[in-house]
Amino acid sequence: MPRVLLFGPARDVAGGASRTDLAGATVKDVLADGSARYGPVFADLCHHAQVWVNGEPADEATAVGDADEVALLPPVSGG
Amino acid sequence: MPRVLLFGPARDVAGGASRTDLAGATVKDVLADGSARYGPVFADLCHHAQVWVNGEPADEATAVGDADEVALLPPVSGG
Amino acid sequence: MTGTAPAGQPAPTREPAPPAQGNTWVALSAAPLPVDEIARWAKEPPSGAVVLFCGCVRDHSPGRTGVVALEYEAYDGPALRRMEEVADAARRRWPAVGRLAIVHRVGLLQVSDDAVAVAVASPHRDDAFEAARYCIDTVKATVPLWKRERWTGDADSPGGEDWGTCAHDLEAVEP
Amino acid sequence: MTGTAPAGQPAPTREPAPPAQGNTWVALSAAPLPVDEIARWAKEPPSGAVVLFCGCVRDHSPGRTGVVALEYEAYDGPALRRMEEVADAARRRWPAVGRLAIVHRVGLLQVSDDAVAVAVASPHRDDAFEAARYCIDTVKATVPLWKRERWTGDADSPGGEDWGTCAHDLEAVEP
Repeated sequence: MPRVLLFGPARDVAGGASRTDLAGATVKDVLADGSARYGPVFADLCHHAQVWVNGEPADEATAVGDADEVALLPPVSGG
Repeated sequence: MPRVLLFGPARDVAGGASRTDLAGATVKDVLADGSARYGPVFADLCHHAQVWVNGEPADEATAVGDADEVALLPPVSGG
Repeated sequence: MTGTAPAGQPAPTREPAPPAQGNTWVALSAAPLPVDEIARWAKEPPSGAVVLFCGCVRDHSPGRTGVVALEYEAYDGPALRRMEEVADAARRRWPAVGRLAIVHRVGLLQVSDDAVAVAVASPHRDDAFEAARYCIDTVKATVPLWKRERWTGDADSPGGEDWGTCAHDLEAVEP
Repeated sequence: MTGTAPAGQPAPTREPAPPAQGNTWVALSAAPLPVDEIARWAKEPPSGAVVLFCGCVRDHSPGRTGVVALEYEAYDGPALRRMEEVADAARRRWPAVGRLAIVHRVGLLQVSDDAVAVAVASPHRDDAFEAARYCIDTVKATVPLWKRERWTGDADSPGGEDWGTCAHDLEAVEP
């Protein structure tokens, strides 16, 4: 299962964890697994967040495997 | 006689002095006295320099007396 | 709530030091930013102008008064790479730029602490001002960094803690 | 070739210190500029942005290589008053500006020494960048200050010493 990193507000909708493991062969599947586990607030956040795979912007169709790092990046408020 | 302050390149045309005394009841007279004393290079510089009296911009007609400070300010190259 | 350092990603430097070589200093710092050192490092003999920008923690933010602390977290490795991309993009736009530093703080900050410092040196001030402005604007738009604010209450409103308001989508660095 | 201090005009401070009160620090300094202190002084709790500009001695100038030293002289009292006018004019244009410093060096400087430092703090960076830029541009246009350059020779050209090139008429500070 890909490692999933949760940043900023994304942690709030996943019980406070900054990393988790979610199942799926594509980004879309991984997010669906997260929504099943954490509920509609997580699903809603996914609509506003970007997903990066291994540190680079990705999209829903991007394939992911056990060695991959999927990061959920909500809108930023830095600086 | 008004005190005359010479800044930057203005000193070069007055033998290196940073202050001098020149005679005159107006700025114009003072500059004429300087040109008579220091020669045409001084006269030429006066055409490109500003004259301030007591720290404020003045013009040729400005009256000056013994208590006044006349400053000759060539173009600046500061900063 | 500290930054997450995925495998293979460098964690933020605790005490960032100038690079051993090169004209670019990009770092995340878990310690107070060495602003004096950054400004000094930026200056070299051909440089006639150094512009230093410091973004620091204000005692207020949109809709919140009495802000007392901020906590920044970064997606460390990708954040560093984005900051390097910003530096490279600035050099392409202003080729006369000499030394260039972009250092961002992570972790817990108090009011008046520096959150980010940008320093740009160049022979003339036009380039230094424009490149510094570009760097901070582009860092804010493109670097994966989040900020959590903590504020005190008063008679009319309770204190609290929440993510920064005015969040915006991460953008890419334009080439 | 030191600055001339007419009767009643303050001479340049040897070691400028922050003002005991107020938000504006204007000074001529015969000592190296306390740049770190200027940047620190500028920052206050409501300020989210500090822009520091340092103009420093380059190793070259238009048409001259191998510049090794500069000597600045000011018409001290009027120069200080002009710098204060610049600060006031900046506040009129950017009323949100908090602390604002304009400090210019006089006397003999080596390469990389700071000749002038401007620091502007404000809640948002737009104002800090724009006001800092305005201050340095307007200082250069309006303050009675002259610079003499000293450069070394090489096989092709002799060294020398002369007033800075690119001189321009003093302007007034627009209200």
